[in-house]
Amino acid sequence: MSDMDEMDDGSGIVKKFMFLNRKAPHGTVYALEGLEVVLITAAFDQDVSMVFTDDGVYQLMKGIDSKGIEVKDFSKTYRALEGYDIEKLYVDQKSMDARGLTEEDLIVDVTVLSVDEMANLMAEQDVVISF
Amino acid sequence: MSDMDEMDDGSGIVKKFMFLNRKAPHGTVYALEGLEVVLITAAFDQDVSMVFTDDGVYQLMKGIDSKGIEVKDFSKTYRALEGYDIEKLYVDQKSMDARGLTEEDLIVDVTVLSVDEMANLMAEQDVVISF
Amino acid sequence: MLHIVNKSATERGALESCLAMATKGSAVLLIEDAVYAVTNGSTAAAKIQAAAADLKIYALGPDLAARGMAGRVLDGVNVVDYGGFVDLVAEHSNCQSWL
Amino acid sequence: MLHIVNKSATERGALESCLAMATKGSAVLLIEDAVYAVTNGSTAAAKIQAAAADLKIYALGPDLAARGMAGRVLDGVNVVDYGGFVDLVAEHSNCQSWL
Amino acid sequence: MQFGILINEGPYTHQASDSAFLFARTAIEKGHTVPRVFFYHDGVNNSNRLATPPQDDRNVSARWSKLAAEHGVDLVVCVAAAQRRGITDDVLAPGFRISGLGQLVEMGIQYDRLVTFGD
Amino acid sequence: MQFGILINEGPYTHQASDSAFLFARTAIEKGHTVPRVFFYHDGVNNSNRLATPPQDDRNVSARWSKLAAEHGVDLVVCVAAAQRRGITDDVLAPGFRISGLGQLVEMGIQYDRLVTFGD
Repeated sequence: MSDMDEMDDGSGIVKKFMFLNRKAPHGTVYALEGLEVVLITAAFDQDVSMVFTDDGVYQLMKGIDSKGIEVKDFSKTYRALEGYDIEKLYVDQKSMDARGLTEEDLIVDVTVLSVDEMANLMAEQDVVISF
Repeated sequence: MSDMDEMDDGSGIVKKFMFLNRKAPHGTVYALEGLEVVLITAAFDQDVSMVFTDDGVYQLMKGIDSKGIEVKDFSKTYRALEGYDIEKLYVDQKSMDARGLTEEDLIVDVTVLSVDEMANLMAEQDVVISF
Repeated sequence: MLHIVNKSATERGALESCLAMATKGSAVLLIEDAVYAVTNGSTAAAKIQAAAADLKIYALGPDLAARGMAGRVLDGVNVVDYGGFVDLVAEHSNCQSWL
Repeated sequence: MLHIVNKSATERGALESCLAMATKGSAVLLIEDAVYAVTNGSTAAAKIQAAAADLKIYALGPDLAARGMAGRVLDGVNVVDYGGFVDLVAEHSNCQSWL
Repeated sequence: MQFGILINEGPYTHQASDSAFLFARTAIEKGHTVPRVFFYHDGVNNSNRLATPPQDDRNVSARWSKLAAEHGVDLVVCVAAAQRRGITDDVLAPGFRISGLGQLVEMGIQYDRLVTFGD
Repeated sequence: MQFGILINEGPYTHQASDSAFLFARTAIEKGHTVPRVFFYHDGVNNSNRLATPPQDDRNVSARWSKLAAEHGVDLVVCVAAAQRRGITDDVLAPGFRISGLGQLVEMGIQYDRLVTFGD
């Protein structure tokens, strides 16, 4: 994540970007490589929302210790998002309930949305990228 | 599939190999590349069973026409299996029912098994490879 | 909004998540292994037909044909070719692929 | 026989297919994203606990820890490390990975 | 209309790569433009010119190269994803170039639509 | 005991490749042998020596090469799968070789166990 400084495509356009995270961490690389895209998008001063639904809510679990599988623990990056002005983090209530999770279990503060609220948020985006 | 002639590892051992096909064709390459392994295994004079369960039953559909997606149609290979002495083809009754399919819909003759029969067949194998 | 689903509904949860979040009047296009969901007798058939009341359901014809399913499409589902896929993306102001 | 499952039960059908086909006395080892199934409050928890009557259920500890789930494992599930994984493969005459 | 395309999976293993190609070619045939395709995750493997599939099968990197040459499509391979997976300038097919994720974000900002193909 | 290992997915994208490595290394540590690992489907991409992951991350092809050198593990990449995906002798890391599917079948016939890692 070397090029996270301020970037500009010259157009001055600000679009609403939603990043939809539906996959668990570690089993596949999408969560990790998805974070890299989110950070770059914020560096372009775009209006960024991160949404966690389905198994994506597992990305935010507290207490992750990945030493035993010999891969990087990137879960602390979620706590650093605020420093890059990425403050709109949403999780899906239904996905949390289905996994027995509450906000207390998560490593960052999030806004919990119902399915309908989530659907409306998605519908008003300019660009939705799913990982 | 160039090396399908008679092969021999020199040991004279014959083991029971089961190939478990659980995935639909075309969406992923596993069905196609799995067939290549099955043919080679038969060339080693091993005791080969092919099992189709879950979305794997879709591999055997009649009437496949893949010209529109510009990939090879390999479904005729299933009809050629008999020529390589691969005659044990099993499909899972429950998977067929769940997809609204009957034996009439399939491109080859198969033996339809219940879940229990399938479970027993699997348990008696020496090697199970899943695609 | 156009929702694009490419996973088999019997193997993955993508279609169900999509249908739960698609707002009234949205379009849902099924491609690749997702097209099995719109065939007669599929487990997802009832869900698709219920969803068709509020959503426009499309399926990619070349993917149906490649799976031997061209003649088994549920009533109420619109079959399109790649040209129709392009038109759907152009006609909707945004799209989301349920990977 | 040892059955190995590596997919999340909320996203894929592998665990359900495995449990349906595992004969009495078989072992089922959950690794990678499959370990979520043996945690308290998971959708699959009831299924796992019912299956544990006839099957021996194992989960890979390093994969639980990597997912923040080390402290949430259901009663009746045996947590093993990679050494235990190797032992399970050695102890059973054959194994099947539910990819 | 300008379409950006994001491809997240490699050739042959997932149909995503095929679907993306047929979508791009059709969009161009219908008079739209596809100024750039971005290859991320395993998608970077689509750019490998060393691939020699069977003669009766499609050649994924070669057909992208041809589309790029004929219609000026900019084929951008993510540098970070490429480094992890061993895609370097040495193995790149004609028309592909390696660059940063900013090129993907620009597609989202500047083009009318961004369509993702993946697993 | 002799364990054969079949790897069906590439590095980084799926954990399968990591799980297989940790299983193989642990089996050897416990006194078993792993005479051969077979790389099929996208698994062939594990053999690419051009990969340069970030310094704080694992190097998948390099650690297989090291295990092979230290413990005589035969790392076999399927030729047909490799040709589709652009893996040639030119990009192969030390200890890997390209050969046919017969090498996989032999593992099933000759070894005590065959364990598959994939998606």
